[in-house]
Amino acid sequence: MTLLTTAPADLAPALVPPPATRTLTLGKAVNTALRDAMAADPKVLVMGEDVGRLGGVFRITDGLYEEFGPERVMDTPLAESGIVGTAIGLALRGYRPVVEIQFDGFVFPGYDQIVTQLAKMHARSLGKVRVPVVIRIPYGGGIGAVEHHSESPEALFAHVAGLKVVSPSDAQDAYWMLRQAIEGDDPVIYFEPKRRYYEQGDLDTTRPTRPLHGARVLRQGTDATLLGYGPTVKTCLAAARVAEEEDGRSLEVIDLRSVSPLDFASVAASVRRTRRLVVVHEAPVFFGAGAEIAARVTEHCFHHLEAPVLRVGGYHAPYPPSRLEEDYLPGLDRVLHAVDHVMSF
Amino acid sequence: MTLLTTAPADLAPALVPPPATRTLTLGKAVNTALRDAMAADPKVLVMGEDVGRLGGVFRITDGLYEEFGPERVMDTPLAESGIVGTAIGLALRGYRPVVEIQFDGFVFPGYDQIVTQLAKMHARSLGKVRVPVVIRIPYGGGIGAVEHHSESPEALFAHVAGLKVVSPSDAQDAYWMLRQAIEGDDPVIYFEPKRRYYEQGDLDTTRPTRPLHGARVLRQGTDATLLGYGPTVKTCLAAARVAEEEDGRSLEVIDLRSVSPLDFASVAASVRRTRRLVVVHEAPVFFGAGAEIAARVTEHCFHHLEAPVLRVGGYHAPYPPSRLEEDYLPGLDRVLHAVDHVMSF
Amino acid sequence: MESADREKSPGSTREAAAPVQLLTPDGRRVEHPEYSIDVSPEELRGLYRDMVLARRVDAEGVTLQRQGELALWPSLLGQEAAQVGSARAVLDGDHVFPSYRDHGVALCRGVDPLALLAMFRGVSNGGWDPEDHGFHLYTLVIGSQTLHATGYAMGMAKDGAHGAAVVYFGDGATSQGDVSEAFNFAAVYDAPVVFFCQNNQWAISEPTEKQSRVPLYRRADGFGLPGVRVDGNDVLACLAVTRAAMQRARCGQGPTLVEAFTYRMGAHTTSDDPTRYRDSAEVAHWAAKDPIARLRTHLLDTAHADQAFLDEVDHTADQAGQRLRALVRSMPAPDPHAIFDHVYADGHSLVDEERAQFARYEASFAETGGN
Amino acid sequence: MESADREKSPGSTREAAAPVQLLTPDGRRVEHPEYSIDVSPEELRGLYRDMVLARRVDAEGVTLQRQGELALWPSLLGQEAAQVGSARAVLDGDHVFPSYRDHGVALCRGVDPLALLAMFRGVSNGGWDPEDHGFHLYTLVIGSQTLHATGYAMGMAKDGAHGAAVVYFGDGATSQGDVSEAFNFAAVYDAPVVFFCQNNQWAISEPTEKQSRVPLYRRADGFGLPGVRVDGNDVLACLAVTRAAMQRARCGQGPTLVEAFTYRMGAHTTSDDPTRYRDSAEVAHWAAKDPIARLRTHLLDTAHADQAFLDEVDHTADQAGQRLRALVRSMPAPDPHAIFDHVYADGHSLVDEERAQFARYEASFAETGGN
Ligand SMILES: Cc1ncc(C[n+]2csc(CCOP(=O)(O)OP(=O)(O)O)c2C)c(N)n1
Ligand SMILES: Cc1ncc(C[n+]2csc(CCOP(=O)(O)OP(=O)(O)O)c2C)c(N)n1
Ligand SMILES: [Mg+2]
Ligand SMILES: [Mg+2]
Repeated sequence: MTLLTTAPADLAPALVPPPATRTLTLGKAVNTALRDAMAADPKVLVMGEDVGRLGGVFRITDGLYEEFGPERVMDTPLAESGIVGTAIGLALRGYRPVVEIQFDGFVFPGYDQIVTQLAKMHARSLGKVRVPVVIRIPYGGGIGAVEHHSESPEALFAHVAGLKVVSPSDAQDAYWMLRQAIEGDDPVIYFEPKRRYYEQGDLDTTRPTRPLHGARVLRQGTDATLLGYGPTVKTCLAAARVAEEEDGRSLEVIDLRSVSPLDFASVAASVRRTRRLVVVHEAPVFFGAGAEIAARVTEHCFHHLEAPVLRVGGYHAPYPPSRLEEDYLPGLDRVLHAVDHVMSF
Repeated sequence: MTLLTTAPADLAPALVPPPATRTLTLGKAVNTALRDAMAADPKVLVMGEDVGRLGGVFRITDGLYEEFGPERVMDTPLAESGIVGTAIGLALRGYRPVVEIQFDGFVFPGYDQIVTQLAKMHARSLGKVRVPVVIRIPYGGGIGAVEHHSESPEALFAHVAGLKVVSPSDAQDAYWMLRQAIEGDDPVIYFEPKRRYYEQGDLDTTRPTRPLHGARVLRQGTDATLLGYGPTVKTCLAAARVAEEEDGRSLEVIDLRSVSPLDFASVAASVRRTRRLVVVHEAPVFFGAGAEIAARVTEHCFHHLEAPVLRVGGYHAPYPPSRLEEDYLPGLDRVLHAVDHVMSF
Repeated sequence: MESADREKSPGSTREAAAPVQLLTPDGRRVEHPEYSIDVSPEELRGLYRDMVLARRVDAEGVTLQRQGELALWPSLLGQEAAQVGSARAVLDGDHVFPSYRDHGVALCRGVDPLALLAMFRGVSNGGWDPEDHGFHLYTLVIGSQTLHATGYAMGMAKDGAHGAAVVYFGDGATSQGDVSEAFNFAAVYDAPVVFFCQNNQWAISEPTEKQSRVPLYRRADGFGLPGVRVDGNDVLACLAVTRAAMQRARCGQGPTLVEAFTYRMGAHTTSDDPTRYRDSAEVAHWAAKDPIARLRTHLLDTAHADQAFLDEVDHTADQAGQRLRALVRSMPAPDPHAIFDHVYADGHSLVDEERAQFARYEASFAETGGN
Repeated sequence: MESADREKSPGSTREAAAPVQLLTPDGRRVEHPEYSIDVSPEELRGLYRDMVLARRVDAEGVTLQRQGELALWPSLLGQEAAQVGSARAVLDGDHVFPSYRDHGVALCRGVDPLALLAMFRGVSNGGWDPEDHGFHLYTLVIGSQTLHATGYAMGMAKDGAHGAAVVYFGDGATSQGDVSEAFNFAAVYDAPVVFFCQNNQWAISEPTEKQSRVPLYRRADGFGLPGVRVDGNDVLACLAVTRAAMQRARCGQGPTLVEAFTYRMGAHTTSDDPTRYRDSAEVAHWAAKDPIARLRTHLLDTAHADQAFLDEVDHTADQAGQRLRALVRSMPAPDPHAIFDHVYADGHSLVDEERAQFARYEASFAETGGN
């Protein structure tokens, strides 16, 4: 965790693109991060259902089996508890397993191993044992999928001490955040915004851009702050553009990047400037990340706030059949609606 | 769901004790509710580990095996997923299983069945199927137990649509809330404050006191509201007394009773009067119920609040070994400290 | 690499028994010492009709997906005999717990195929009433329905009902802890449940030997229930073996694991590309064991059916397929407010609140004409 | 009801094989066709010493709990042979994954018993370094350690190490999905792991027949690994069978399930009251099979040890017990700030913040003198 996580502090959007960049999709950036991590450290393993010859149902592990062989790219039996539990054992033996959960809704058979074992083993051993397991979960909706394939369960992990929870929103972060997660010694739940897998972005693999757990101001503004992570960052940026064009509003946009820990200092600094905050995530609002952010921001910025922190997210209902998902997901209009509301206070 | 849940609206603390009351412990009230529910409806089953001859490790099912026999009081194999999964099947067949999870920390092997099956089956069937399973979980700390025996995972259930989450704080509620949960047609996670099992209280079994999901004002006050549920209600009441005696403060105390749904109207009404709120629960504060309550109260009572909603609860750390639990738990002093803080705004 | 051979690979500690077979791949009727069956020509024709219809409806699913009418379709191609044979052993009073590929079972139970197509169109997550046809909702979380079936069967026994539950799952599913727990609960409580495992050789891209070191029907040994392997492409054998197992269950003789040894002829789903992980030779090998062709040959050889019958069956199936296609295409989009329906049976104040919010939000667009 | 008889109850579909035995309950040495063992008198005396020490330390745990010094103690009474016999088959380079009752194994591995007592005192949740003694932390969530052991063993194989993992769990644990998944992963990957199940007949109040319809060693059949039942009160048989299984694993011959058929002589833990659910006759029956008495008789009968030796062992164990008692009583309370230690290896800003808050909060009392 030395080299990668001691990266320079948040640089805000780089003005000049760094030299050795290439353009690729977010999914390909994850793939590249896995390949580079495996090449850099022979202890890094990839395991999960269909990650071998198939390259995973999203092809995120494409080519790794051919390059590193079945000892390092392991097609496992269809059993998430078994996958996470054996990954823990492998980590105890000095490996760095990167587990792929096929879809968000299928992590739950492995939840017990994650929550009672993976999260607590370091503390249980008073620091003697390290369990550097990374669990990659393609998450979120918007791809027209069937039940259990579109969920956003990040709050169910963030509440659990011992886990770190992150989600990248573009190719550069997808690459570096995964590299940093793998290099770190803590268990990390790495949520991949599956509907952004095909978004193109620039990647500079020469050095990490920012620390794994720092938020990132993507756009500066003065009227209100929009905060998203993973798939909703793009929505927030779009909303900020529309709000500027149509209503002349100046919205700041933050990509939270890390749900646990929260880079609360950055969020609070922004809110102290803009005095208004709207949090946008796909997960249900009730007991979601927005609740924690709202409570914390209000506690620490009480006298700076002109309006309550508003939350835009999923409803308290099972993720609906896909023909209804556009109505369920926090899209552009719902975000703009919340902006109107937050400005009306 | 007819008789019991259409109980009169919240009555606030009854001034005269009702006629047919008896005094018993909270644990015994749960036991009595189970017995009465089983006697009233032959479809009610009790299942779990050691619930038979032993009567459960807390003796909550004491005597039921002798009275109703092994067909209705089922010692199951040691497998929480199996217990919940077969309970779902039994419910589909028309039974009303009441599942006992031995301790809070052991619900996780059954989490997948609860979250992906139990919670969603009614919606998945467009209302054709009902799955009236009640899952009883003795929860919380303060009993000097070993690891996994003192946790408060309610937020991990409240975030999930399709589940209801409740927790009684005294014998009367312990009895009636369980009866109502069993009579209702939705899955209910019924959290029993295990360190309050031995608290005495009055029970009137003639009729339910209030609806299952209504909060209850236990003490009226004007300076601030203290909100707890389950084991922290007693702490809140004690704090209110001390604050009155020592600092002349008038604190309102609310027993939330239901975590999902939240009786938000009652909470908001109180906060609009007192203009200050402190939420107290044993679960870790980060992503806990306090976050949701704070976010929601702030959104809806923004201009009424003199101070941010403050939260007192567990730290973002695994529940500590028991010799440290008094430092971890939100005790009287920490609540009073938060009251001082909320009054200082 | 041939699948039958894989079962004898060094990784397997034990040989698999020959699967129960009553109809050879070339359509000859053979006897089995333990499983005899008496089927009338009419029943045989019925089984044939079921299989053809299943295949036709399934093909419609694939086509509709290709045309963008469905989000996804998991094809049963190749598994018609396993599904129809077992489903025809189910009686009124029994209860079926399917997985997500069991369209043939659904059809035999009388479930409207439109409901299945609606599900994969993204219009509902199920929505039929399991009690109408003794056919539970599809379950997508692998293996979890095995416990529901076991619990349901425990309930049947408590009721004193003379019925049994049967649960469908795949070879991959056997690795899930839930499935082992279901075997164990069923054994311990002697529940009237039949575990019907369609071993179609693949769990997406993973062949069976990545799931298990032993032939799957042997899994039962470890839990104390009988396990039997049946030729899953032989509709008669599937019927006979499932019928015997269901009868055992109904008579209080407890659970059975049936492994139907079959083959997934198509992709895992329409999203899958099997050329990435399996040989066309393997597919060709199994094509020669086609379950429908086998029964067709038998029907013709024994003169239990003639070409006219076959043509009529094809025609009927085709009409059903075309009718479905039209219905799917004209299926109305669901009402957005349905998001809030049926989240709870007895209601939930937050759902009510969000439903009202949503309605107001929708109405605001109607007013302003915006979107 | 006698436990051995229970295995032949109508609920069991199959008879259990006679457990491997090398030392009869009356201390006679017998041979077994598959498991022979050559133990020197010195080794025998060592095994005796280990068992006596384990029992003494265990008794200390019970006593200290009664005196309020510990929150809880799960007694191993009756399981000394199973634990010591198997533990003495573990070599350097092997790795043990215990459950929560395996104090005898811990002692054999050289773990300081004070660490165990600290855990049940509520001072830590473990805290020893598993690498020091090849002995992982105790695991309380039933069965989950079987997967850790399997993964660890998979890692050993990847390393090309000549070692094996051995994991301890109870009869009740076999019902957990995790344990089945572990059997399956171990079989599929041919992992060098030994599953050592101490069937002490009870999972708290539930007898084994509530967990399984078949003798537990038969569970292995369903997953394709060898399963063997050993007399768990016979330290030599436990040693021989575990040694053979570990050796198989180390040599790349894969996993084994060993079921040590033994008995929990005491309560489940000090919180339990077994009179509510089991007969004293059953306990008396098993007392006659006491593992320590058996080896003592053998040592005396063969003159491999004399009374002076026995006395010295008792004395040494007693001293160790008394030393422990004193150490436990004087064990300092943990520092409250330890709540925030080791939550993460690389730190977490919220933990830092809460630690600082906590320190300020604590300091506020120091200032005001309040509490
Ligand atoms: C718990 C869970 N994990 C992963 C998946 C993703 N998934 C869907 S189908 C499938 C393979 C299932 O294989 P098998 O059980 O053999 O059934 P088949 O598809 O061959 O009918 C997987 C891994 C899932 N649905 N549920
Ligand atoms: C997942 C889980 N569920 C329940 C428990 C509570 N519990 C502790 S010990 C025990 C019985 C274990 O029996 P067995 O596996 O036979 O081990 P033994 O105690 O007899 O050594 C139970 C149910 C637990 N620790 N973990
Ligand atoms: Mg398959
Ligand atoms: Mg036991």
